[in-house]
Amino acid sequence: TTGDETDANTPGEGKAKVESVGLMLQDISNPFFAAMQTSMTEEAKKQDFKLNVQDGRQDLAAQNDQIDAFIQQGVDLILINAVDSEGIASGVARAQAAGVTVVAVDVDATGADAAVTTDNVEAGRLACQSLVDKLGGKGNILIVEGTPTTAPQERVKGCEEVLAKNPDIMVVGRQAGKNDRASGLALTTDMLTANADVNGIFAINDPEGLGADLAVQQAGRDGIVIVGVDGSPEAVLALKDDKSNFWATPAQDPGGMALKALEVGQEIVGGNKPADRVTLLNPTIVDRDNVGEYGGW
Amino acid sequence: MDQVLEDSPLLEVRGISKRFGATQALSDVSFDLRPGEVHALMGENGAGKSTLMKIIAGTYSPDSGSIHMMGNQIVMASPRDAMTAKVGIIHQELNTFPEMSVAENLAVGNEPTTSFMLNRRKMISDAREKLERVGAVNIDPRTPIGRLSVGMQQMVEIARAVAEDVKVLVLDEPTAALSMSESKQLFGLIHQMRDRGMGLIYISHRMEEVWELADRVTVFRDGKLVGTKDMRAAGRDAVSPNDIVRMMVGRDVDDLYGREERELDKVRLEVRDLTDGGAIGPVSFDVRAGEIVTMVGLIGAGRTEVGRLLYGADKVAAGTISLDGRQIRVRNPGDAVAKGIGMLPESRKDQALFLEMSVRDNTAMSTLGAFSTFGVLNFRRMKSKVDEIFTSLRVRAASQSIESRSLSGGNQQKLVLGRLMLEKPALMILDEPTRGVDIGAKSEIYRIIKEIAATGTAVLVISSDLPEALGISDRLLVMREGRIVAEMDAQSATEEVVMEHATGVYADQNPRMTHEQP
Amino acid sequence: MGFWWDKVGIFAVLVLLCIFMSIMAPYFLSIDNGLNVARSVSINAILAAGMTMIIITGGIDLSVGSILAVSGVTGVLLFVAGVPSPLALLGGVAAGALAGFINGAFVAWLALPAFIVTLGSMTYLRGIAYSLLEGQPLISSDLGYRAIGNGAVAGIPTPVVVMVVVYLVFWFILERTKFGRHVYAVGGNMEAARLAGINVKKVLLAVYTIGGAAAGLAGIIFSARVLSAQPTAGQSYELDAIAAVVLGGTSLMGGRGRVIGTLVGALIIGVLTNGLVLMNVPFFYQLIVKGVVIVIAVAIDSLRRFGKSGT
Amino acid sequence: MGFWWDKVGIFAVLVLLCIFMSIMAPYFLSIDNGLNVARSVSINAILAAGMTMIIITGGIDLSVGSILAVSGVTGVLLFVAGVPSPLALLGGVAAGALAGFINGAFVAWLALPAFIVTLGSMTYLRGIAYSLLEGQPLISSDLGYRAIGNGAVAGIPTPVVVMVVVYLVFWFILERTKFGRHVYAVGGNMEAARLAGINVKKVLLAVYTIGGAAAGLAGIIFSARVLSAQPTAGQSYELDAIAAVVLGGTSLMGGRGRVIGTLVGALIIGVLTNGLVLMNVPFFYQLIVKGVVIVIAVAIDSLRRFGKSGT
Ligand SMILES: Nc1ncnc2c1ncn2[C@@H]1O[C@H](COP(=O)(O)OP(=O)(O)OP(=O)(O)O)[C@@H](O)[C@H]1O
Ligand SMILES: Nc1ncnc2c1ncn2[C@@H]1O[C@H](COP(=O)(O)OP(=O)(O)OP(=O)(O)O)[C@@H](O)[C@H]1O
Ligand SMILES: [Mg+2]
Ligand SMILES: [Mg+2]
Repeated sequence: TTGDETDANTPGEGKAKVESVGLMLQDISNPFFAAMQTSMTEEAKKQDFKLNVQDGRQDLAAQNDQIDAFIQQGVDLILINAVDSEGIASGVARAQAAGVTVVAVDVDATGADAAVTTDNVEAGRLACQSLVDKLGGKGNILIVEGTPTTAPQERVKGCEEVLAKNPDIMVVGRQAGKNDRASGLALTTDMLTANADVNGIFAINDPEGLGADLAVQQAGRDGIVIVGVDGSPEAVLALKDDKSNFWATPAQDPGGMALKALEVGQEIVGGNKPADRVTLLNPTIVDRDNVGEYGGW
Repeated sequence: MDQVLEDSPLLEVRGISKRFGATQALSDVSFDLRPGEVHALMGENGAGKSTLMKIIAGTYSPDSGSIHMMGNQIVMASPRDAMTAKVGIIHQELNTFPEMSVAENLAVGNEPTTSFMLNRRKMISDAREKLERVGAVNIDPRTPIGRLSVGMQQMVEIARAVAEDVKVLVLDEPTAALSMSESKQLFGLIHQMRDRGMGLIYISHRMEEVWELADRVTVFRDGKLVGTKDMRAAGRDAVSPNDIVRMMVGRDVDDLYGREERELDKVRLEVRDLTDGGAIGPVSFDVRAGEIVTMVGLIGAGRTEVGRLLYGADKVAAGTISLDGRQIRVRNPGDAVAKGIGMLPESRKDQALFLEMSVRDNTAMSTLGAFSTFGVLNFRRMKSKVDEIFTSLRVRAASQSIESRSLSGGNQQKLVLGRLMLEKPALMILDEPTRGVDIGAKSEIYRIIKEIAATGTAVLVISSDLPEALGISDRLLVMREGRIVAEMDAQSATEEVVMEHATGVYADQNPRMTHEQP
Repeated sequence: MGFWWDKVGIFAVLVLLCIFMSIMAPYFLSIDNGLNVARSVSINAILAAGMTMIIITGGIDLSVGSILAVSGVTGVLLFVAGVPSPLALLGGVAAGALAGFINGAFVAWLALPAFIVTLGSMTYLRGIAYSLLEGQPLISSDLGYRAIGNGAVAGIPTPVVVMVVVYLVFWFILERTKFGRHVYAVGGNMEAARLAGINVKKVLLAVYTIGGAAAGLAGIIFSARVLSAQPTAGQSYELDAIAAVVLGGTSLMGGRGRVIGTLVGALIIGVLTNGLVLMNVPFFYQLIVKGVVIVIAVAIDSLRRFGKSGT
Repeated sequence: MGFWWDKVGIFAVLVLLCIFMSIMAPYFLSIDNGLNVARSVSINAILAAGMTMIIITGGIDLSVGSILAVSGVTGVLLFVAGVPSPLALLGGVAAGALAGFINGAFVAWLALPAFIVTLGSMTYLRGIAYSLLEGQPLISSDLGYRAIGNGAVAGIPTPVVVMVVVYLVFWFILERTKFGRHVYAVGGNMEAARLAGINVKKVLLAVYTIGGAAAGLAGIIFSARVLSAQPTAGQSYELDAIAAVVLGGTSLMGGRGRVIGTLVGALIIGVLTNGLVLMNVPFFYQLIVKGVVIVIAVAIDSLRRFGKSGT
C-alpha cells in the first residue's frame, strides 16, 4: 500500500517484508507499556514500516474496535497486548479471518498465531521469593495489588505460591491500587497505620512499590523491605538510593519483548511458524546486590 | 413646577425598533417622560410595553433608535448603565434570589462594604429602612425570600427599586400580584415620588389604577405607539376609559364583566372544617353547580392554600371535602383530576406552563389519556379537540406546534384554561385567572368562566382584583389569616365592605353582609 | 437561520467531520468501515438513548457503565449456570432494570439529587460486579447469545440492528406516547407537571428503570462481543454517553431534547475515534483532538441558540 | 428540628462514621491516623473547595483531575528545567488557572453548558499532560518544593496546612466579600443577577479561573507528594470532589452551599476510605460500602429538607 518500496531491510531467511503493523497496548499511561511503544517507534523508523499504536485504556470493547480499525487499514501484523487474554479472542479471530497475523505481547491472547510473554506468575514468584529470603523466612508483610486485569492478578498468584510454602510469613494487609504511584502511597500509608509491625511489602509493579517506599519513608518506619515487579528505570534509581527501602524487582524488558514479538510476527508472515506458539521471556531478579549489572529497559 | 423642566423631558426615546426572530416587538417608537409625572402605558399582551421598558433599563439593546436623558443621548448597554443613569425598574416578572434572605436580595449588586468586607449589619438595617419606605414592615429582612408568597416578594422587589436614588422609575405591572391594600400603599408612594419631581412609567392592565394615577396615558398596539392622552392638560373628564380601551383593542368593551343572572343548581362542593394543621383553616363553605364563588382577601390571607388543599397539592390535616354529595379524599393533584377537580394555579409560568413544549401539548397535558389508546397518542384526535378549544377560547397562536413560550401572557392563560376545560371537571379552582392579562383577554376570560359555570361546573375563583371579584361572582368569601371571616352576596357587596373584612378594620359597625362566620 | 439550523445543527457537524475524515483518512470511506463505526458506536449509543430520556427529565445517570458491567456479568453467570440463553439474556437486562429502578426510587421517592445517587450506585454497582466474579473475568466462548455481539443480520452487525431498534423504540416512546409527553413535562417544569395531575414519581421511576434496562442491554451486547463477563467493563462510559446526549442538543436542564440528536452525537464521537485511529494519530493527540472537537461541536451547535434569541 | 439539623446535618453523619470506625478499626482513633486522614483528604478537599464555588454558580468542572495533572507536570518540568522552585510552583498553579480561565471563557462568553465544556477540557487537558511527558512519569526526587507535599509545620503535615488555608480563604471570599455574594447571586438566578447590574460573565470567568488555580495547587501538592510528574494523576478525582461538595449540602442547581460543608463532605469520604483500609476490607467490598454510604449520607441529609418543607 505504501508507494515507495525501499529495500532497506533485506528479508532474511523466511522473514517477509511487513509494511504496516498495528500495536495495541492495554494502557499507554503505564510506563511499562509506554516503553513498548518507544522501542517499536524506533524500530519502525529503522526498518521503515508503518506503525499505528493504539491505547486500550483498560477497556476490552475499545480494543475490539481497534482491531476492526486495523483490519480496515489493512495492516499486515497486529501485535496485541490485551487487557484480558481470553476476552480478546473474538477480535483475534476476526483479524485472522481477514488475513492479519496476530502476535500477543506480554499477555497471551487466546487464538493468537504466537505469543511473546513474560511469565507474570514467575515474576510474582521471584519477587516474593526475594522478599522472603531477605526477611529470613518470617515476618509480616503487606500486599499492594493492582487493577483486576490479567497481569497484576497473575503476579499476585505467583507470590501466593511462594507464601504458601513459607507459613511464617503473615500477610497482615492487602489492598488493591490503580497500578500507580499515588495509590501505592495512599494505601500503604493507611496499612502502615493499621499495622505497627510490618517487615515487608510486595507490590505488583514498580510504581506502586515506589509509592509504598515513599509511604514508608514518610511514616518514618525503618527496616521494611519492599519488592516490586518490572525493573523500571525508577526502580533502578531507587535500588541505588540509600534512603530507599526498595529491595528487589524482577526485571522484564518491555521494549525487547515488543521487538521479539515483531520478529516472530515477521517470521510468521514469511511463512515460518515458530516451533513453540509461546515464547516465554523469563524475568530475572534485580536487587540491591546485582543492580550494577542490570542493563535496564 | 418649573416651566423649563416641564418642557424638556426627563427621558426620551426616539425611533426605537426591536425585533425578536420573526416578531417585530417594537417599530419606530418615540416616547417621552416628563419630570413629576406618572406616565401610564397600556396595551394588549405582547404589544411591546415591557420590551420598551427593558430597552430603557439596559436589558435589551434596540435594533435602532436612541435614548436621551435630559437632552443628552446616552447608551444603555447593560443594567449597570441604567443604574448609573438613575433609572430604576420593577420588572414584570419576579427577579428574586430564592435562596437568599430578603436583606441579601435587597442588597444584591450594591452590597455595603467596610474596607472590602461585607457589612452584614448594615445590610440588614438598610433592608429594614427600604422595607419601611414601602410600608412592608411585617417582612423580616432575615427570612429567605423563597418562603414569602408571591405578593410579599413583589413588595420586596418594589422596595429594592424604590430605595435607589432614582430619577426615573419604571413599574411594570407592579400590582399584578398585590391585593387592594398593598396596592393602595404603593399608590401613596407613587404620589410622593411624583411630587418630588421624579418621572414614573406605570404599566398596568387595570383601568381603575391607571385612572387613579396617570397624568398621561400612552397606548401601544402591535409594537407601535397608537397615541397619548394627556389627562393633566385636558382634564380627566375629557377622556374616558372607553376611549383608551378603544385605542387598545380597536373596539369597545362596554360591559367588561357582563353581569347576568345564572341558574344555580344543587350543591356540588361541600367543604367542612378543612385545615392544613397550621395557619390555614378550619374553613367550611359550599359551592353550587353553576355558581361562581370568589375568595378575596389580602396577600397571605391563605386563599391559595385553601385552593391547593382542595386540589391535593398540599396535605390536608383534617376536615372533609364532598363532591356531589359524596365525600372524597384527594391524595394528590392526579387524584384530584381523576375525581373531577381542576385547578388553574397562581403562577402560570412556575406552576402551569411547559414553556418549551407546544401549545397543543400544553393544552392537552392533563387529559392525554383521552387522546391515546394503550398509551399511544392519537394526534389527529388531539389536534381537532385542541382546535375546538382554541376556537372557543379565541386563542391567538400561529400554529398548534409553536412553543408556548412565544405566546403572550393572556394567551398563555387561555391555554391553561383550555387544559381545565378538557378535563370537564365538576369543580374548577381558578387562582388569579386574569393576573397580567390585558383588558381584551380579560373580558374573554370572564366570558369563558361564565360559560363554564353555565355548564353546571362549580367555579371557585381566587382573586386579588376586587372589581373583578365583585363583577363576575355570585358570592364572595372573604379570608383573613387563614379563615373565612365573611361571606356575602356579590351583587350587594361593595369594595369598602370587603376591605373592612379583609383587613379586620371596620369603619362602621353595620356591615352589609349576609352573615359572619366564627 | 433559526429553524433550518435548529433541525440541522449538529448533523451538519457530523457531515463535516465525515467529509474531513474521508479526505484525511484512507479507508475511512468504505462500507466495511461504516459498519465498524456503527458497531463500535452501538454500545455507547444504547447507553445514550436511555440517558437521553433521563436527562430530559432533568436527571442524570452516572451509573450506566457500572450497570453495564453488572448486567453483563449477570447474563454470563446465568448462562454458565445453565439457564437457557434467551432467559439469561433477559436476566441480564432485568438486572440492569433493577439497578435503574433503585436509582429511580431514591430520586423519585426521597427526592435526592440524581447526580449523587447515581454517583453512589456507580460505585457500589462496580463493587457488586467485581464481587460477583471475585474480580476475575469469566470466559464463556460458547455463550448462547454470542450472536447479539458478533453476528450479523443481512450483512448488518447485530449490535447495529439492536441499536437501530432501540432508537426506534425510544423515538416512538418519546414522540408518540402519553408517557413520552409526561417525560418532557416532568423535565420542563416538575411542579407544573405535578399540578397538571401527572404522577411525577412514577414517571421518574419508570425513566430510570428504562435507562437501567438500556444499560443492561448494552451490557449483554458487550459481554457477547467479548465472549466473557468482565467486571471492569464500561468504566467511564457514562461520560461518553452524556457527551453524546449533550452534543445531540438535549439540555441538561431538562425538558428539551431528541433521541435522534443523541444518535448523531454518538456517531460524532464514534467517527472521531475511528478516524483518528485510521489517520494513525498518536494516542495523546487523539485525546487533545477529541476534547477540542467536543467543545467546538457544542459551540457550533450553540450558534442556533444565538440565532434564535437574536441577541 | 429545622434549624438545628440544617446546621448540623452532614456533620452528624461524619461524627457517626468516626464513632463507627473507632469501634471497628483499631488504630483509627489516633493522632497519627487523624493526620493521615487529613493528609490524604487534602488534595480532594482543595479540588472540592474550587468545585464548591463553581457549583454555587450553577456550573460544574469535570476537568479538575486533568488540570491537576497538567499543573503537576508543568511544575515539575519547570523545576527540572532549572526554574527556581517558588516560581516553578507558581507556574504550576498558573497553568491550572489558565486552564480554568479557558473553561470559564467558554461558559461565560459562549454560554455553553459547563458540563460539556469541562468534559471536553478534561479530555484535551489529559492529552496535553501526556504529551508534555510523552506518557512517561518524570521522577524528581529532589523536587525543590517537595516540602509542600511531604513536610510538616509544627507537626501538621504541610498539605493539611495548605488545605486549611485554602478553606479559610474560600470561606472568607464566599461569606465576607461582595464577590462572594455575587457568586451566590449568579447561581441563584442568573437573569436577576444580570438585571441587578452584576457582571455575570466576569463572575463566571473568575470562578472557573479560581477553581482552576485550586486544582493547580492540588496538582503541585500531588507531585510534591509523589516526587514526580505523573500524567495519569487525578483520573476520576472530579467525581470525588463533586461527591464532597454535594455531601456538604451544596445544591447542584446553584445558589446555595457552603465551603465548610464541603470540607465535612471530603472528610466523610476520607474517613470512609481510610477506615475501610484499616479494617482491611477487600477492595470490592470497599466499593460497595463506599457507594452505599454516599447514598445514605445524602438521604440522611435530605431529612432536613423534609423537616423543613413539612411534607
Ligand atoms: N426575549 C424575547 N424573545 C423573543 N420574543 C420576545 C422576547 N421578549 C418579548 N418577545 C415578544 O415581543 C413581543 C412584545 O412583548 P412584550 O413583553 O414587550 O409585551 P408586553 O406589551 O409587555 O405584554 P404584556 O402585557 O403581556 O406584558 C411579544 O410578541 C413577545 O412574545
Ligand atoms: N408576613 C409573612 N411573612 C412570611 N410569610 C408570609 C407572610 N404572610 C404570608 N406568608 C406566607 O404566605 C402564604 C399564604 O399565602 P397564600 O398564597 O395562601 O395567600 P393568598 O391569599 O393566596 O395570597 P397571595 O395573593 O399572595 O397568593 C403562606 O405560605 C405564608 O407562609
Ligand atoms: Mg409586559
Ligand atoms: Mg394567592
